[in-house]
Amino acid sequence: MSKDMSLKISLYGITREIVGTSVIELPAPAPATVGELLAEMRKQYPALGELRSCAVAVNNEYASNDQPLHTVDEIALIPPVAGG
Amino acid sequence: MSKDMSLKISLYGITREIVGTSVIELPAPAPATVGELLAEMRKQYPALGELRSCAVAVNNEYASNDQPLHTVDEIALIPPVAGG
Amino acid sequence: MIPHLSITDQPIDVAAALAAVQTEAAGAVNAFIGTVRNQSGGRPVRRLHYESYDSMALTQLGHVVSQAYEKWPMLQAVAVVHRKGTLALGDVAVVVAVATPHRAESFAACQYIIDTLKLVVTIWKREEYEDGTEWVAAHP
Amino acid sequence: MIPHLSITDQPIDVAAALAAVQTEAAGAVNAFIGTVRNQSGGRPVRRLHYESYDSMALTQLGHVVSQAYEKWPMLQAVAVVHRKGTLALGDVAVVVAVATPHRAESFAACQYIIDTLKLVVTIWKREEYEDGTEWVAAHP
Repeated sequence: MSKDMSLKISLYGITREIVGTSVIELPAPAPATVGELLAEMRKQYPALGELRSCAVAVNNEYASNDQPLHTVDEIALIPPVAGG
Repeated sequence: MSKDMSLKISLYGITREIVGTSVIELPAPAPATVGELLAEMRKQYPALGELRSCAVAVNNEYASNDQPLHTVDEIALIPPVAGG
Repeated sequence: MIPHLSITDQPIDVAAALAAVQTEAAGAVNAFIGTVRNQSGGRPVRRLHYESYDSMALTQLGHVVSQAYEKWPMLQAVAVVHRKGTLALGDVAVVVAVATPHRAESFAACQYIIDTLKLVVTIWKREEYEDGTEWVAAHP
Repeated sequence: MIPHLSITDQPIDVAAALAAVQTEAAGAVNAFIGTVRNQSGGRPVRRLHYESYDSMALTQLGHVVSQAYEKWPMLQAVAVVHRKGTLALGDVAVVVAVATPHRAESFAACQYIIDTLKLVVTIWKREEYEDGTEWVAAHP
């Protein structure tokens, strides 16, 4: 896994409000895995750590912490959902 | 309980078909209780005994065998229901 | 709230039954809609006929709904409409709709009402097949 | 039968969702309709806003419905429509409708779908009160 890449992260709901934008770009060297991405985002935006949960989605699927990330992936932070 | 009375019995569904009419009148001396009525009807119409069940309703409520019957009561035979 | 209970020989207006229970206080509506199936126990059905002893059916339906209100005090509204007469395949035979503030109770109360209705409400079903008719559930 | 799944910013046509699942092969339709309540945890609600990550919401909804088809092989049809955008009190937020040949399974499958939808589908709710707004369930 190369870290010589940038990542675009889509933000929804309260994470969009916390970060202040609906898409954030992390320049190279970007986090290589979901776990690293979450750690990096929580470092930059401590309010994310106060949420009940914050998952990461990769290409429309919930991703585990060890899942690698690629520039072409559609990546999103997923705060607690509340549909229905 | 006097038996010097007649009773009108309403018939629905398969009991109407078995008896051949939608109301049957039992002249005095009529059955004095629900249990006696059922026994009398089954004697006159043995096919009623072949049903899965046959209840008696008095004034729109299911009645027990020992309930007395009066001329003014609205009485009906209730074969197995199948609504819904 | 007075429950909306009726037995009708006209086609059932499902939307009206749903509208009858919707309130701003109840976030959850559950509805059961029973329609005429094209088969019964593997036997093709052409159409069916419901016969109703109306006054007793409505009395018993009232009891069923009262029992539901006792079991689920949060119930906000109930509507039950049952069709009678001759129905074609696909026609709506019965609609039960309930409204509650919370979701789980809407499912439980609706299911209780339709299950109990089928046991006590004085409506009889005669199915019509290619080769005859039968009063459903009449014989063991 | 392909399930009818959608997320829309237009008012939900409940009758259309019900019609989408009705077939002559399925005698039982169960529908859950979620509407906007006038209060939340005792706090008066003025209106609410749903935000959706549509592509993921539809992907996850597809998974939920596939799981339901696996659990209840008798399932004949499923429709799920979720509203997004700004909703007034009483507006329909979600409809789940399922059709099965028999009754009990229609209740179970419908409840499974709405319960699971609420856990995994990427839609967020912001409630608006007299004195502010809140993202529902966001914080412990």
